[in-house]
Amino acid sequence: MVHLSLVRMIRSRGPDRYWRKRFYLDQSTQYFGRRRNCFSVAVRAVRRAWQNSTAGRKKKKGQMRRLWNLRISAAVQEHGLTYGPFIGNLLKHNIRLDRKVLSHIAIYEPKTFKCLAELASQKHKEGLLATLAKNPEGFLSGPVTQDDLLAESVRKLRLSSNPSASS
Amino acid sequence: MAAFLRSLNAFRGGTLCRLNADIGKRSLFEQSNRAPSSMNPVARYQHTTQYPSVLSRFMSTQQQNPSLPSAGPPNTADVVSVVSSDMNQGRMFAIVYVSGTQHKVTSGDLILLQNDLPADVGERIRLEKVLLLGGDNFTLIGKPMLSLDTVRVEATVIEKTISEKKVHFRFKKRKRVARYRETYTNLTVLRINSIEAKLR
Amino acid sequence: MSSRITQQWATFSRIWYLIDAYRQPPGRVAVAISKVLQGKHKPIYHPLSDVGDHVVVINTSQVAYAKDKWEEKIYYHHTGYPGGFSETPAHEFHQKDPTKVIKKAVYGMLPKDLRRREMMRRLHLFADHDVPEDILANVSEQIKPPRVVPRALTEYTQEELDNFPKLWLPKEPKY
Amino acid sequence: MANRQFPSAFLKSVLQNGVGRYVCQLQRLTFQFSKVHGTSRGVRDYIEEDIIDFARKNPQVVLYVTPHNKFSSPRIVAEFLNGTKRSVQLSTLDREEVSTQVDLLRTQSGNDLVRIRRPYHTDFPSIQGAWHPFANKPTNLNIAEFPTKEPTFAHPKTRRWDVLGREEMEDHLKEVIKQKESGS
Repeated sequence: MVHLSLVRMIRSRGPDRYWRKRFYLDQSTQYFGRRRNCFSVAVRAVRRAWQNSTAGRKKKKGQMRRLWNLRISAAVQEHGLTYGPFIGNLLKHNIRLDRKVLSHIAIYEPKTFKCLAELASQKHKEGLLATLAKNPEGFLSGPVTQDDLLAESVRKLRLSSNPSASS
Repeated sequence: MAAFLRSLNAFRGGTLCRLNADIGKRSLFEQSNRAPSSMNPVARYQHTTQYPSVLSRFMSTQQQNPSLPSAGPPNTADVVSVVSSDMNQGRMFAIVYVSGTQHKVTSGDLILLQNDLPADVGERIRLEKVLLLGGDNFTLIGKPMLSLDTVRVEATVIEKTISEKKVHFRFKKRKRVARYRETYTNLTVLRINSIEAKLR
Repeated sequence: MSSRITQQWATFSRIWYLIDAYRQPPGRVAVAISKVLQGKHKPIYHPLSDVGDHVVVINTSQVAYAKDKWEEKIYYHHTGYPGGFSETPAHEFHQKDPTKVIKKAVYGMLPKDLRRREMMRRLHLFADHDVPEDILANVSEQIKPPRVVPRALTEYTQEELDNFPKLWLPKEPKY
Repeated sequence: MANRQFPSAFLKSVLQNGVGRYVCQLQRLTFQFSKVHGTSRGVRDYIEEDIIDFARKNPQVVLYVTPHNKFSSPRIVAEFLNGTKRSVQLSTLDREEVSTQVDLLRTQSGNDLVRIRRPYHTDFPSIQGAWHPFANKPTNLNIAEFPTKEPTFAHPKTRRWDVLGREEMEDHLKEVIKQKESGS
């Protein structure tokens, strides 16, 4: 029930109660069924819509950020790096591009994005080497394979069984 | 962004993806029209070879820039001279920081800012915070910003207006709490006029 | 400027991936597959735009469950009618159809909505390594399997076994 | 609220405004007010004090001042270059509020005040060519036969010894030890 010009043009505009209801019913003109014309249902629907839109404006920011993160993660994996080191090491370079722009670059300017990924991976390696220099014992605890362990234990066995070999 | 991609998605319904979907739908053992990969090794990139402009652009990234010396790591002076000659040759883009948000712009763009800039309409302003400048073959990355001597991004304020009505509504059921407020945010539209760069 | 539409065709084109499930844990294979089917490996990903790729899985009959999962893992099904409940141990389930274990694992990892049917249609499962040529012709890259393929003792040659360094020799059984 | 009840549009400008020079989009302003009603008081004040200044500063805007007793609720009708006609109610506004309303109309372009879907518009979305699935693939895939024994598509390695490689780590450690020895 949409009131066009006639209701608006009459001299005496009717009681306040009528216009208070019209305020809500004007909002529900495109709803379905009783939500459109029946006031007691329409007012609940309209209020719920307002609440959703108020909350949605805040939610949208988080959702967009999550999408950007996912896109950056996908783009950076093509260059052999993961999301965390990429973002962290760009910051160490003092490159302050935000996630919106980074994900945009990943789609529309792939060559530039490749440069950024290379910068980050270079810094990542530097950082790893620096920690390695501080803690050289961490070297052996890392890249140990089954073959390494076997070779190590065979060497020890030989040393213990044949003391002349060590000298 | 999301809306844009969705609109892109609406476009491509008719062509390539349907072609691929049809391949999936057909009997798996049906012989395809496409040549087996052993005969033509590039056959699996068929859909890009149909559009040579797109492919050639990316082929060019694989090749070395002929003006760079090929052996050894590039010398800084050489890189600077190559980039200087590349600059102002083709179209460039810049990432500018205006009113709390970053925008990727190129000349002729419109950008919408969510606040009221102190400049009046018709004024030509310079966007001084440039985080990154890029062209087809080079990228200048600011740490965090490029110097004022290097890049000059100019824009014109073409519109200052307000947004559509936004309803802020708080409601608690059975507590007689309902707050209704209508808000409008100030908007400013900028036209990017030029992006100029010079290495010094 | 070339036409923008042709540029989109390249951007949104689907490509085909191959993965070998030989001696791979089904769950970890399914993780790798479901990401590609959803398109989460692309920077243009958006949940509403259908950007997933095709995946061809070979050797699904050779998947390897850890420990005694073939006996312990049970697939439940209910037809919806009284008495329609059925329990099938994994090994029986696998014998009925050797592609079903992977298919069900991937199905459970995809988003539970209308997109799932389209994504599952882009999953091509083969029990062994015999793949029709027209499908193989589409494949443009292979996914690295999540686990390094282990070799059984029977797969080592006698020479390799002899040269293998031994720390101790097992005693001959008395019986 | 984003649905079909509320229209939306993409960012646009009228006739490439601002590419060469800026053209004011407001063409006509009609002040409709009453000489006697109290609701028109702010408008009357504005006309007495400020309207001459406004006219001098903006010679391209045509002003009509139409007092009549039928305009018990005063308003301005603005006409823009693109043909939009927009009226703004001014009842019970004071002089400064009227001034801000007039200034807002002066800076607007006449486009509808609707939700803008993207905060930018560009004719050149990509300078380097947009990403596509083959953009960063290794080129030897062109001649690879499938199934291959060396698959290439994998989640990147994150552990230290995978990123650096054993030889690189050994070399680095040797150098560090050398530097320490020479330093001491």
